[in-house]
Amino acid sequence: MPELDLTARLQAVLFVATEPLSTERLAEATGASAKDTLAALAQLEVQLASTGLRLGELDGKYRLITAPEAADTIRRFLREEANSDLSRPALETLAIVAYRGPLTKSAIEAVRGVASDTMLRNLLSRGLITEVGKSSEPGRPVLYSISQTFLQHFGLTSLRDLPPIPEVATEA
Amino acid sequence: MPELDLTARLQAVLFVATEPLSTERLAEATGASAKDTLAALAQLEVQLASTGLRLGELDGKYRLITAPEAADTIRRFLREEANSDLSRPALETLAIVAYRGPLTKSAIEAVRGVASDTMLRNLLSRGLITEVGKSSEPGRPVLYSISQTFLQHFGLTSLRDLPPIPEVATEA
Amino acid sequence: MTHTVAVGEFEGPLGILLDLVERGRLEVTAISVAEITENYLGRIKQLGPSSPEALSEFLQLGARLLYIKSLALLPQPASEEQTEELRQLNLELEEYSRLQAAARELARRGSLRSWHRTATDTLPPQELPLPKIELSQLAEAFTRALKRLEPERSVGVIQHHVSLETVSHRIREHLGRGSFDLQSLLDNCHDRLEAIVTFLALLELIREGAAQVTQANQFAPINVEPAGA
Repeated sequence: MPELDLTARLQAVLFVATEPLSTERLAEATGASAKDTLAALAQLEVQLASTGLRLGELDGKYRLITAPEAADTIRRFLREEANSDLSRPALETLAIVAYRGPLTKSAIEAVRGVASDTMLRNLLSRGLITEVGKSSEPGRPVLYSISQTFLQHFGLTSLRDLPPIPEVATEA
Repeated sequence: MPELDLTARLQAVLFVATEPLSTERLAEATGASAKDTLAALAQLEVQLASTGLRLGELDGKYRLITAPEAADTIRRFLREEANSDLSRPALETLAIVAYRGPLTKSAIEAVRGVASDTMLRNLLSRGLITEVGKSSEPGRPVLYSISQTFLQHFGLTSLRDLPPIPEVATEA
Repeated sequence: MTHTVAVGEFEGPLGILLDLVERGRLEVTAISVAEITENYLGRIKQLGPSSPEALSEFLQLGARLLYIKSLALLPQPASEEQTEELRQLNLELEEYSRLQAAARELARRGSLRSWHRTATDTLPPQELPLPKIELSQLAEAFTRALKRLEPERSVGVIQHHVSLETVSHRIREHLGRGSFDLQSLLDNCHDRLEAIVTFLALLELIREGAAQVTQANQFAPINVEPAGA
């Protein structure tokens, strides 16, 4: 049986993995060096470009996902409705965490000007945001960041795909 | 955003499917004719040839599988994953399935308060839980139960032999 | 002049303010605080008793606007403090407005989505290593999960509600009996929230011309009396 190259073996491992994998974990699984693994991941990303799959990445962890352009087809297959389930305040909170995160609950509330406990609990339970550690502020409050689920929800492959924050001047 | 060709959209559908799919089902999801679907599947098979994935076919039903040449890498990876320590959330999910199973994903999430599909896939992959049928609820969701392997490992003949749960202390 | 401001569920006071400012209807210094407050309180009433946090957050912003406005009303030219307060509030509004635009961008991506695989691969049982856990750990984990399910004790329930109308009515009653010290009015408030509402109500009465305040000299007690007394 012909040998598979590292890129192909990485793809196979990512296919069976149940969660996003770090470069270290991928290197360990394939017996390759971290440097070769990174190079092969970059190659995989290029190879996948015209296919139905993409290489999703967040915080140095990788996962195979479907191409965002295939969303309509997959919705039809899964008989799912388009994303209309996020309220305006939920989108607002997600935008704050995406563009200004990681940040604490009180930092989120400072921007929104409204208590956000229920909202954060709701977004956490849906996996759209995650706790990523504690702030060094007094009381060591929890820091929130967006998750891989968030990226997938909006058809983003990595944070690089997040559109730049619009510059809207308030006319006062 | 550029349109994806039929081959790519078929690949995306096969990727999210949980069971092998017939040509009819694939044609329905992509909105293509049966003839075009078959041609695109043949093209997908060619495209995948040098990658880590293959198009598996049995009795006219298709699914994505890992390349046979990657079998050793995959086996080692799955064994290492199964051998890694159970995280606290994973242990909790396992406990809920043990004491309350068979139950559905949404019933587990109702207890845990967080999205649990990654956790369930992790436990399934480790062979600690299994799918034991479908609930009669709308949508017929999958029911999960503790695996035979798990019971045998602990020398249990049935779930009734699980240690009793201490009374939950009620705080005034 | 009546502003009808639609407030979405959980939408904060900054949203309202931004809305008003963006429509160019007014500058921060021109805002009739009492009007917006009444508008918002009406909305809170509709939401029911579930949003005491929203109410207190709004009153905090209301108090800030009042402060800025009070600085503007002072006879001397715009103080440094006032300019700084206004600059700060404008910065916050800008940031909020920018993130609102970002949220709209995200909403526009609503039709796009990526899925991960949900089918799961496993090895035959004999090839899989056994879990390194004890049965007692399983029981503990389950107990922990059950404990979390217990209803949380309700904390921070607001004991009483204060409405602008009630407080306003109370002050009118006081005024009917003659003049009084502002401090005594504030001393009778149960909490800061009520004090803020009381202060707002008093300002509104002064604006309406129903009350006036006098102060003998700086830091002397502030006397509230019926207008024209």
